[in-house]
Amino acid sequence: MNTPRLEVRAVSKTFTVKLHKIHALKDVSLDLRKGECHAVVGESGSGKSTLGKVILGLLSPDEGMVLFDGKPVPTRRTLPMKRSIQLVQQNPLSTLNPKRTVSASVIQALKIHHPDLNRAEILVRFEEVMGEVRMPMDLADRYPSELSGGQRQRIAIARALACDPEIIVLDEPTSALDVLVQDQLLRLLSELRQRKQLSYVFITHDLGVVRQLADRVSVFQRGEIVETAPTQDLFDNPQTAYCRELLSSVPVVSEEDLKFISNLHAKT
Amino acid sequence: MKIIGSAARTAYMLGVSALCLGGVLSTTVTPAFANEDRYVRIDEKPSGEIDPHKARDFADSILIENLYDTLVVPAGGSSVGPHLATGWTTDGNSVVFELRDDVTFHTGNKMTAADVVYSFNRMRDMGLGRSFVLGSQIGEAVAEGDYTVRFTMNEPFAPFLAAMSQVPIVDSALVEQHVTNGDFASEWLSENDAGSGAYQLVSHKPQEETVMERFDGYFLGVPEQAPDGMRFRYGLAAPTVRTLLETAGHDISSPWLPPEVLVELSQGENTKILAVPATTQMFFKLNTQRAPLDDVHCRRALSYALDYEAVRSVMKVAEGINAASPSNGPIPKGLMGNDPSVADFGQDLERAKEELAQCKYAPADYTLEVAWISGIAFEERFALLMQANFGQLGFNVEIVSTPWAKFAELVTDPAVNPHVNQVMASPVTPDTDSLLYNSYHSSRAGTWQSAEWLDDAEVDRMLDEARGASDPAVREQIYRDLSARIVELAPTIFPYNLMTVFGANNRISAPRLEDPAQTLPAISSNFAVRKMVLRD
Amino acid sequence: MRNSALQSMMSRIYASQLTQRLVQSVFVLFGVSALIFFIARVIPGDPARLALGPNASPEQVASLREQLNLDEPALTQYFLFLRDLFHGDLGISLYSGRPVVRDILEQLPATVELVLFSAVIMIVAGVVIGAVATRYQNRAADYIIRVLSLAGIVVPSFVWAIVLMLILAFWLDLLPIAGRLSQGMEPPRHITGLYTVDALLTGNIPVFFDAIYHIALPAFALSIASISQESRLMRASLVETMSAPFIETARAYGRTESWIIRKWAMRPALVPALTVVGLDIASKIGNAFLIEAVFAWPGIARYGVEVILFKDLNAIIGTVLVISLAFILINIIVDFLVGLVYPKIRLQGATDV
Amino acid sequence: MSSQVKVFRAMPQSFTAGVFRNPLFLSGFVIATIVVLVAVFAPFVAPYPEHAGPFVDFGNVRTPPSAQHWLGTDLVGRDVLSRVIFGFRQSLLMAVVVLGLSVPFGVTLGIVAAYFRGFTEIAIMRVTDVFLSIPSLVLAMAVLGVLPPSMLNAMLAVSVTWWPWFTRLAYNVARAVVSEDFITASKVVGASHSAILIRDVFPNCLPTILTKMANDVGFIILVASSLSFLGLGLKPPTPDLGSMVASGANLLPGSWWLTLGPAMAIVVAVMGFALMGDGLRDELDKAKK
Repeated sequence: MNTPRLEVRAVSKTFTVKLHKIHALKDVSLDLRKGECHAVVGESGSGKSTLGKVILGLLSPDEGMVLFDGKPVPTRRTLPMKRSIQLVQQNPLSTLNPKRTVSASVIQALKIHHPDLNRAEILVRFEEVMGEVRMPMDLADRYPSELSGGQRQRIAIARALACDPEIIVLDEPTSALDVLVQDQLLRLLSELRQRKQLSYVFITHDLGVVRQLADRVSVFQRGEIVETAPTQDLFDNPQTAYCRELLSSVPVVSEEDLKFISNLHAKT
Repeated sequence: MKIIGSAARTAYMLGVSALCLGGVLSTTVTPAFANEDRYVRIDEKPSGEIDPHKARDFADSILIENLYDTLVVPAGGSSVGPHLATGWTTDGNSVVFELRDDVTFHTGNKMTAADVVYSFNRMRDMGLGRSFVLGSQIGEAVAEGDYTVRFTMNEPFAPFLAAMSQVPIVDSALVEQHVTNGDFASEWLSENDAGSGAYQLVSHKPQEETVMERFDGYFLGVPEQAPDGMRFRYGLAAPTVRTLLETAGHDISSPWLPPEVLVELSQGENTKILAVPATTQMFFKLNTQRAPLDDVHCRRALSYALDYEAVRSVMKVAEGINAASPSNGPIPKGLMGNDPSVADFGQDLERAKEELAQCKYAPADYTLEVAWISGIAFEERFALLMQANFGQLGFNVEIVSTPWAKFAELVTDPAVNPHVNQVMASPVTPDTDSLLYNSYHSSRAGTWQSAEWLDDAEVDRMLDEARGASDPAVREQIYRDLSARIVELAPTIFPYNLMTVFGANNRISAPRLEDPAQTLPAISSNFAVRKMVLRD
Repeated sequence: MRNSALQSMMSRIYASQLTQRLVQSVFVLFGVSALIFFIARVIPGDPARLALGPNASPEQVASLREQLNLDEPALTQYFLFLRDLFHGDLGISLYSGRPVVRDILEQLPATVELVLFSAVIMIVAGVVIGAVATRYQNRAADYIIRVLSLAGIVVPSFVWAIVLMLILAFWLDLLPIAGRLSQGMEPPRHITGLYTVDALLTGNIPVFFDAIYHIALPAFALSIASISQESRLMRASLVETMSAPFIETARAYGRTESWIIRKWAMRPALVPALTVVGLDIASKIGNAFLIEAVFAWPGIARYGVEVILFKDLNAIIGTVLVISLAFILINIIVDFLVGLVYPKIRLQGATDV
Repeated sequence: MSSQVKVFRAMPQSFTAGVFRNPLFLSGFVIATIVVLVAVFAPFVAPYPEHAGPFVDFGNVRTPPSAQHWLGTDLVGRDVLSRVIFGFRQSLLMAVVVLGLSVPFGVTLGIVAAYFRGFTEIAIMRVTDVFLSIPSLVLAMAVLGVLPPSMLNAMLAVSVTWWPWFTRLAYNVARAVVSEDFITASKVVGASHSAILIRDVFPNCLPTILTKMANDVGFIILVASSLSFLGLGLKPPTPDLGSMVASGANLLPGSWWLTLGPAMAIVVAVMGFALMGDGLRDELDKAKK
C-alpha cells in the first residue's frame, strides 16, 4: 500500500543575493506517505522553509522535481493540486489578513475549492471546520487582532482544512506560542492527522516537538539533508556528528512537566 | 524655551542681522549709480525682437524706433515727412529719394544708398515682420549714386511713402559680415544692432530686458534732457509695475494695465497716466466663414445686440477720462476716409431681433465662441458682456482665452477660428491702406488682422482701386464708400476708438505721449526716447 | 566578518548602488525626453506658422517645416532630435529666435540661485520649527505651529508672493521687487551664473550684498510652503525618533527633553526630512514660475511657461529636460549626502532597490 | 449560530473612535463638511445664484463689501460671495474627479508592480519615475497646453501628474504587505491573483491611501488654482477660485475684496482637508504602534 504520496527528487535551489550565490537546497530528496508525519529539522537558515515552499509550489526548483502520486508536478499547479497540499505558518500575527474577519479568511478557502456549494452549505462546512479545530462560532466574525496567538493558529489550520488537503506543510506552527498553547495545538494536529489520514511535513527546529509528533525525521544542514531516519532511530542512534550535537542541546519536557504547568494555569 | 534655545537664538540672530542688512543696504547701496538714474525704464509683454525686419508687434516696434531710422517718418495725419531722406520726387513709374549725407551708423560707417537698397531687399526677401506693408506693386530699388535711390513701381501704389516709414535701414557692410548660410544674418541681428538710431544696444536678453544707451553720433543730435539710455523690461506683472511706478523704480508701463490700476495711478502722488489719442481701435472681428455668422443678418443682429455703453464704461482710466470713445466704423479718427457721420453704434435689441428673424439659422442650434487675449484682463469683461448680450438673442456663448501667439495661429483656419475675436489694432503706417487692406482684402484672409475672413468682391475692388489712385481726394472718397460698405456687411463690431494709456512716474515727461498736438498716428513713433524729458 | 571587511563590502554595495542609480536615471531621462517630445508633438497648431508670423507665405511655412523636420513621422523626428541632443543641440527656439541651449544657459542660473537660497531658508527654518513643535508635542504650542505650518502650505504661493510684495515693498519699501541687481550694478564676471557666488569668487562685496538684497524677497516667498512642509516632516520624524528605545534610555538617565532632541534625536530624525528635500526642491521649480512672474525674476521657470504658451517645441522639450535633469540630479545628490551623514540608510537603501 | 456570521465588518471600532477624538481630524472634518455642504447646496446658499452663470451688471461693478454683497462685487458687477460659493463646487468637483481618475489607476499599477515583481515591476515603476521626474505643475501645464481649456481637460491634466504619486505610495505600502505571511497563505489556499490583490493587498494599503486622499483633496484645489493663476483655468463664466485670485491680484491693494474672498476660500477648503489628513495620519501611526 505504502507508495509515497509525495516525493521530492534531488531538488536544488540557489538564490543570488548581492552577487553572492546561496545554496538554499542541495540535492534534497524526501518521501512522504499517506498519514505520515515527516519532520524536517535544522538550524534556522538551513533551507527547511525553502523546501516547504518548493513542496507547496511557491518556488520552482532549479534542478530536480516534485512528484505527487508518482507523477511530476507541473510548474503551474492546478487547483486540485493546490487543494491537496496546504500550509500552516509560523507567525500567528501575520498569517491572517488583519483586514478580514476570520470567517472571511476560512470561507474564502471553502468557496475556492467548493464552487458548487451554495451559501448555506458553505456555512455548514464552515461550522464543521471550526468545530474540527475547536473554535467557538462566536469568534467567527472577529478580526485577527481580537484573537490570541493560539486561536489564530487554529484558524490557520481551519483554513487549511477547509481545502480538504491530503498533505499539510507545517512551518514551525507552534514556535511563536507559549508552551501550554503549543501543546494543545500539537495535540490537535496529531488528532487531526489520525482522524483525517493527513500527511504532515513538519518543519521545525524543536526536537522535543519532533519526538512527540513525527514518524520520520530529516536533518538539514546548509541546504543538505545529512540524515533521514525513523524518529526513534534518530534519537536513539544518531549517525552523524551534527545530529548528535543537535540532540544534545534539546531541553526535554516530560509529560509530567506539562501536567504541572497546566495545573498551574488552571489554578490562576 | 531653553529646549531648543540655541536653534532659536540662531534664528533670531539671523533675523536681526537680515533686518539690519536690509536697512543698511536700502540706504547705502541703491543711490550709488548716478548715470543709471538717467535711464528711462519701460516694460512690455514677455519678449522682444530687435531684428528690424523681423520685428512685428508693439513692443518690437518701440525697440526698432530707437535703434534704427527710416527714410521717412510719420508727420501727422496720413502724411510722412523727411528723415534719412531729405526729399523725394515722383517720376513716371518710380520714386527717387535723395538721402542725407551726414548720417553715420553706430559703427561709424556712413549711411549710403547701398544700405537703403540692401535693407529694402532684406525685408522683402525675408518676408517676415512688417514686410506685409510692401505691396507687390513695388518693383526694385536701385542705387543711383551714393545718396540717391530709385524705387520702380510695377503698378501704381499710393501707400508707398507711408510704407517706407516702416522699412528700417541697416548698416549693410556690418550685416554682410555676419551672414551665414544665406540666413540674412538674422541670428546675429537678433542679438546685435546695426542701426543709426539715437540709441545703441548695450545688451539684449529677450526675456529679461533690453538696455540701450545714447548714441552721441546721432545725426539729429540727442537733447541733453533726454534720457541717457533705456531699460526695456519684459514680462513684469501688473502689481509689480504698479508698485515700481509708485516707488520710482520704473517710468512707463505697458498699455495693458487694467483700467482700475490706471485710475489709481492717475491719483497717485508720484504717478500719472499718459494717454495717446492715437488711431487705435478695438475690433470685435466676426468669423464670416463659420455658421451662423456666414449670414450677414446674424452678424448684424450681434452688432445691434452689443451694449456699447457698457463696453466703454470699462475703459474709464481717470476721473472724467474714458479711454474709449464711440467709433466711426472701420476707419479710426485721424485717418484718411474717416467719416464722422457713420453711425454711432448703440445697442438696439429690437433691430437685433428683426435681423435675427431674417437670419437663416436658429440661434439655439449654435454655440458662439468668443475669444479674448489672455493677459489683457479687460477683454475678459467684454467677453462676459458679449456672453450676456448675445445670450439675450438665444445664442449659447462659450468664452475662450488664448495667448496672443496661439490666437495668431488659430485664425489661419476659418473652421477653428473663433466666432468673435477681440483685436486692438492701429495702422502700421500712417496710411489707411495698411489697416483696411490687411483686414478686409480677401487675399489677406487668415491673419490676426483679418480674422473676419471677409470675401467680398466689391470690397476687394475698392481696396485695389484706392491703392492705385494717386489723387488724395479720390482716395478719400473711395475709403468713405468702402467704410459704408463694410458697415453694411457687418464683418466687424466696432465698439470704440481707443486712447492708448500708460501709467508713468512723474519724473518722466513724454510730449508725444501726452500732448495730443504732438502725437503721431503710428503709435510706436511716440516712443522715440530722444523726445522724452527726464527730470532729476 | 571583521569590521573593516564589512565596511568595505558596504561601501562597495553603496557604490554599485549609486552607479545603478545613475544608469537608471539616464534611462529615466530618455523616458522624459520621449514623453515630453510626444506631448509637444500633439500640441495642435503649426510651430512653423507660429515662428514666421501670420503674414508669411505658405512657401515660407513649408520650407521652415522641412527645415524643422516637421513633415517626417513622429518617431523619425524623435530620433533626429536625439541625434542632435547628443551634439548638445536642442535646436532654435521659435519664441526667442536663438538656440535653445543658449536661452536655457542664460536663464538657468537665476532659477538655480533662487531655488538654492529658498532651499537654505527652508531647511534651517523647517528644522527649527519642527523641533519646537516636537518639544511641545500635543500641547498648545504644537497645535499652533501645526496649524500655522498648514497655513503655509494651504495658502497658494502666488498669494504669499503678492502679500509679501505688498507689505515689504509697497507699504514698507524695504526690499526691491524686480530684477537680480540694482540698476547700474554690473553683474559679476560670469563663472557660475549665480550672482552671489560669482560676486564672492571675484571678491565683489557690494554686488554680493546687492544680489542678496534682491533675492531675499522672492526666495522667502518661494520657501514659505516648503518651510511648512519641512517642519511638519521634521516634527513627524522627531516624534517617531523620540519614542525609540534608545531615547527611553536617555530619559532614564534623567536628561531633559531639549537635550535629548538636540544631541540624540536630531540626527536620525533629520534623515527622512532631508530625503524629501530633493522632492521639495523639484516642486519649487514648478512654484518658481509663480514667484518669478510676480518678482520679474528672469529664470527658466518663467521661460518654460512662456514657451509652453507659445508652443515653442524645441524650447519646451529643452526646458522640461533640463528641469527633469536637475530634479533627478538633486535627488541623487541628496540621497548621496544622506548616505554620508547617516550610513545606516545606505544598507537600508541597498536592500530597497 | 451560523446566521450570526457576518462576512463583512467595518474596521475595528477603536480606530474610528480614536480618529474622532483627534482634534486635528475633528476640526478638519467640521470644516470639510461645511465646505462640502455649501458646495452641494450652492444654489440655495448663494445669495445671487445667477451670478455664477452668464451675468453682467456694468452699473454695479467693483463695489466694496456691503450688506447686499458681503464680499463686494467684481469687475462685471457679480456678487463675489456667490461666486466663491459656486467656486467651492468646481474645486471639489475637480478634486473628486482627479482622485477618481488617478487613485484607481495609480493604486492598481502600484500594487500590481509590488505583487508581480520582475518585468512588470520594472516597467511600471520606471514609467512612474519618468512622470515623477517632471515637476507636476510643469507637466500639468504642458498637458493643458496641448488640450483646449475645459473643466474636463483641466482635470485630465492634473490627473496625469497625480497618479504616479499614488502608484509610488501604493507600491511602497504593498511591498511590505506582499511579504506578509497571509499573502503566502492565500496563494497556498489557491486564491487567484486578482482575489489576492483585491482582498488581501488592497485593503491593507487602504488606510495609507485614504490618508493621502484626504490630504490631496486640498492640494488638488491648490494645484488647480495655480494653473488658473497662470491662465490655464476653467472657462468663464464658471467660477474658479484660482482665476478669481489671479484677476483680483492685479488690482491690489485697491480692490482687496476681489482677492481676499476667493483666497480665503481656497485656504479654508485646503485647510479643512489637510487637517483631516493630518489627523488620520496621527491615528494611523498610533494604530501601527
